[in-house]
Amino acid sequence: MKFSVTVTLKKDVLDPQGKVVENTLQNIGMESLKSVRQGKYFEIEVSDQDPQKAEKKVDDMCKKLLANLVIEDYKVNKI
Amino acid sequence: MKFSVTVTLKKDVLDPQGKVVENTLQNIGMESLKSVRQGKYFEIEVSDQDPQKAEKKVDDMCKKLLANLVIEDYKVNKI
Amino acid sequence: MKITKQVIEEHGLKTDEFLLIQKLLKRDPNFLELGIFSAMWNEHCSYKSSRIHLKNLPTKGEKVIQGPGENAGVIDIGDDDAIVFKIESHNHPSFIEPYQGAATGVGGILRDVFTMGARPIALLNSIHFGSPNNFKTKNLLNGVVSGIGGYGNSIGIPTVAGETKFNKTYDENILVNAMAVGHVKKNKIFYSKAKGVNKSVVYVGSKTGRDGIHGASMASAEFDENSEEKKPTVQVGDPFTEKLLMEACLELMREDSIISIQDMGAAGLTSSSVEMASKGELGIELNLEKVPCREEKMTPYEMMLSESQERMLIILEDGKEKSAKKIFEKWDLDFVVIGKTTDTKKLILKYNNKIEGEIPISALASEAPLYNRKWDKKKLPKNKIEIKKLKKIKMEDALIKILSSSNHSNKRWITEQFDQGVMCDTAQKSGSDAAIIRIHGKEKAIAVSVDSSANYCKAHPLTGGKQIVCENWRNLVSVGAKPVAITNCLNFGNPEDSKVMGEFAECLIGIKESCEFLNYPVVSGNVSFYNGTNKKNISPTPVIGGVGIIPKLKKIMSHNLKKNNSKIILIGKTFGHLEQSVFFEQIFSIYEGQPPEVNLTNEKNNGESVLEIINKDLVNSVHDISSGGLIVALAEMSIGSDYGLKINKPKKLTNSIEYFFGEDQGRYLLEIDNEKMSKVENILENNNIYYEIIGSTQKDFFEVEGELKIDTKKLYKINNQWYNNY
Amino acid sequence: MNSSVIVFPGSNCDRDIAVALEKMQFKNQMVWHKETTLPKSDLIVIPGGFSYGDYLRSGAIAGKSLIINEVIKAANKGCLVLGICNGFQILTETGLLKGALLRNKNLKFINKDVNIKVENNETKFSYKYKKNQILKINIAHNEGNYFTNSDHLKKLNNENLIAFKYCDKHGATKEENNPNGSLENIAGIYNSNKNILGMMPHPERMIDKMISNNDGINLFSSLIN
Ligand SMILES: Nc1ncnc2c1ncn2[C@@H]1O[C@H](COP(=O)(O)OP(=O)(O)O)[C@@H](O)[C@H]1O
Ligand SMILES: [Mg+2]
Repeated sequence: MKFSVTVTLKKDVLDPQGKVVENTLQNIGMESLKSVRQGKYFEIEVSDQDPQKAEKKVDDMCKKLLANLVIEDYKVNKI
Repeated sequence: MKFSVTVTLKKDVLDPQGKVVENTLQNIGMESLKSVRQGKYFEIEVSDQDPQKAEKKVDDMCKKLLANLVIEDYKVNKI
Repeated sequence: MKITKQVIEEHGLKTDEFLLIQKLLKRDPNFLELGIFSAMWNEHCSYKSSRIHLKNLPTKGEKVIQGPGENAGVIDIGDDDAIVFKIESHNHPSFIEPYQGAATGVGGILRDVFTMGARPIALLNSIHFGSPNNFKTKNLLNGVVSGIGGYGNSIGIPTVAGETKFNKTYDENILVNAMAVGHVKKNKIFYSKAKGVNKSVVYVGSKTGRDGIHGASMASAEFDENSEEKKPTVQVGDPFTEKLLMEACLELMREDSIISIQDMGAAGLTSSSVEMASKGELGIELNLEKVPCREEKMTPYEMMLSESQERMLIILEDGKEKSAKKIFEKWDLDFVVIGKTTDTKKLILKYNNKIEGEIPISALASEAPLYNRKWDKKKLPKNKIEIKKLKKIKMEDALIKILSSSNHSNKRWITEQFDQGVMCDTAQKSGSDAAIIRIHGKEKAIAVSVDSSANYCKAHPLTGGKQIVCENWRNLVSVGAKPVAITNCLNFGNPEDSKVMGEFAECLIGIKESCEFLNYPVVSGNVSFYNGTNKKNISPTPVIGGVGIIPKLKKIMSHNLKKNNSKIILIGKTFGHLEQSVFFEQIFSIYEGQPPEVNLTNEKNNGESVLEIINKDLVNSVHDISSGGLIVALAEMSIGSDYGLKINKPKKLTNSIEYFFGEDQGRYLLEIDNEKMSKVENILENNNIYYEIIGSTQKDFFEVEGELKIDTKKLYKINNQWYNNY
Repeated sequence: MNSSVIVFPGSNCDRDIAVALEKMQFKNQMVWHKETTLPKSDLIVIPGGFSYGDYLRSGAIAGKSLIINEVIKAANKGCLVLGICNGFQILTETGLLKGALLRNKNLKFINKDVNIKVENNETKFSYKYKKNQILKINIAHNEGNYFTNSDHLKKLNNENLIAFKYCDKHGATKEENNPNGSLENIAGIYNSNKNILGMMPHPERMIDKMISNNDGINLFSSLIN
């Protein structure tokens, strides 16, 4: 079973990386661009059969390692 | 209009980060874990009204800046 | 898999080369064997176009422990200490993927050094980009700089020196050369020559993936329906694994387990196994199913040609497998016995006990093609260019233009992205004539520098070749080091073009002459041909990396002015040679003419006298004069310090532009305390050295009598703005 | 005084700190991350470098290692703990220090000598310095941009838990002297008990005049007594 996880900086945490990407995109002529936020993406495969259990496990991984909850939020999706 | 973009390393390209994350998760007791690949995630907002045009633009951003097609693939999704 | 003409071509082999393969094998090669030949016979591994020229270089010397032919050169620095160093190019990968290309370049050269048992203590680089106006340049610059830093910083080896240049000749082909320097105990040096039959051949490090497999194989039938996914790719560096590999290898080297060791660089498993066997005049047999693989269903062809990073091949003494394995397990690295040495003098490749390939080692090494390619001699351009407009130029404007240009701006933007201080032995960092690294726990130190002058080499390769060696020598002298030996990275265009080959041959003659005269042997190096696109070759760009010794580090010699009201001495004759100068390039966009003449006798005498003055502790600061001439060198001395200068009007030459911007060779600037002047003058007179006292230091202003007077703070600003505005 | 330096795969300032500790007469031991017990130590140092290549987030993976549990136990019992650079990042990842170290605001690795000011000289780490003394110390990091929530920031200020701040050569803590975007120019902080110090600058690089300067020495000489 495969899941995707996205980890993004919390709203009140400055995202200089996203900002730079945003500026660069505007500089190369993407005028209609309004904003960019950057984060991390994971594709995680687990061998569990039960979707609920599996998702719980991935959620656990996020809490324990993948995201630093002081500064980051995360989302898990089955794919 | 908002899009999410995920940029991941091509299948055969070494993903040292994903590997280390995978090992660590296994070490802290996530036995059913099969594999982890790590990539980048972007949330992009554009002011275009036409969804097709907007998506085309985001696709353009990926090609021009967000992904290096020599080693990376990308996916765009409307959110 | 049928070996068609197309397949042969795609492997970069010429028709007569294929005929030679058939002759050597006495049959047709199979696909795997063809791949191996193509990897071993390409320019990169075989040096087929360069070997006959390289062999003329002086490679021996009192202090040389190991010259070219090993993973890196080794020199003796006294007591039981030795220094291991080499430079290597990673030009093409860096153009395609600047971050990873540069990073893996650093990784590769580090392995060459620690393979020999040395702990790396310094990294240097020489990077050349196209014109800043080229839309690709900025991205390439960013990527390369962060790639070099990303690898070096992470592994914990200081990046202490380098050079960065912009020139439109590199618009479609940047240069990324990386140099590594290591320290080893003389009795603990490891070599790649295999010894003994039936010894275990061990694979250690990362797993093998489909990275960088010879592009030629792409269209071949082995890449079938899902070929899109199997496409070979640029290698990705993993500095973390490299750090582990380095520590594990150095740990294993403390024991007596290793017979020989070789990193897997270009052409990976193929070249490392062939090299070890060839040097030991042995055979080698590999069981490819044992190779640790990262991907599923990898073929022998892919395994043998993969250029995955962070891997090594080791031949172990009998009975040491267990203890060695334990070390690699501690560091979480693969350790697998994948074969053994044999007396067959053949490379035998088995997969699940079936022989997949069998090639005599000699066919891959000693009998590989060797070319004496046609080359054209370059004539010294004769006519001196007359510039009537010279008088109209305001010196201040010209100076400001040069100091604020991409090539002469302060490189802090770059060097601050490199960890220069880790290991706590960097006594002098980037930004000086040469970096100084103390030998850990000792009083002695080494000095290191890399240099190139593509414009000079293009104008007249022989003079250019001579000049860079001298410039490099001068840089080491300027920090008080006795130059010992060099490594070189020869970046040239297409060797099949007789003009390019001429540039190559003549640069090497120049390098050889200087090295011989200065007793400055070549102990390692690398050749990179085919730099260029669409028949447009880059300007010849040999890069010299030099190492010198400071037996006792008592005082750090730098070029920053130290005191108020001390004297400035200019050593060496000034003729005012402006052709090929930065001044002509920047102010008049003139690119013709001949480079300044190199007088080796003066070069040597001047340098040795400067060393004598430094060693007797008579001087506050020293700077050599190079591109930009006297005025730029003076400005640089002031910019890094709290002091300005007051320079007299030149006495002899009427034209001050020629005097201040000319790029005559063999010159140094010294800052001397008034009370030490007589002693210094005595030395110079005794040694028959031409010198002039040209001015003195002062507060706040950089001044040339009757020409210009600039606030030193302004000068600093001018020199520091380019990168921030780019 | 007994000190222990924890070594993770990828640590690369471990030798540097060991040299400094030994020079200052500590009896030092190196402790591999797979160990499950700590030798007797009065001071535990988590050195700089790139533990686990800084993959995922700097310090995150080292924060899950076996030995870290022992470090946490010892710290909670009052043992002195010093985290430098990557060590500081690891301490925040384990929760021993609050907050997080984000990427430098210019998104680049920064290596240079910077001025920092001793904000609190009444701790076991700093009493050999004068209050507001200005030190010149080398920084070398990618993620040194200290961030924390406003409650904790208040607490840091109220309880005098800020160890060092980036400043100019006269001690002014202006934005232009903030190399990495750190909140209030913070370069190092203590926990409430002041037995744990995390700092981005590298004092171990400043103990030898031939190489740099001596501004780091008083940190170690404070600790040795
Ligand atoms: N320009 C050169 N001058 C002197 N020696 C050279 C030069 N180029 C290559 N060599 C030597 O040839 C050998 C093979 O070089 P290379 O293929 O770059 O090594 P590696 O296999 O480690 O990548 C090395 O010992 C190197 O020092
Ligand atoms: Mg090698």
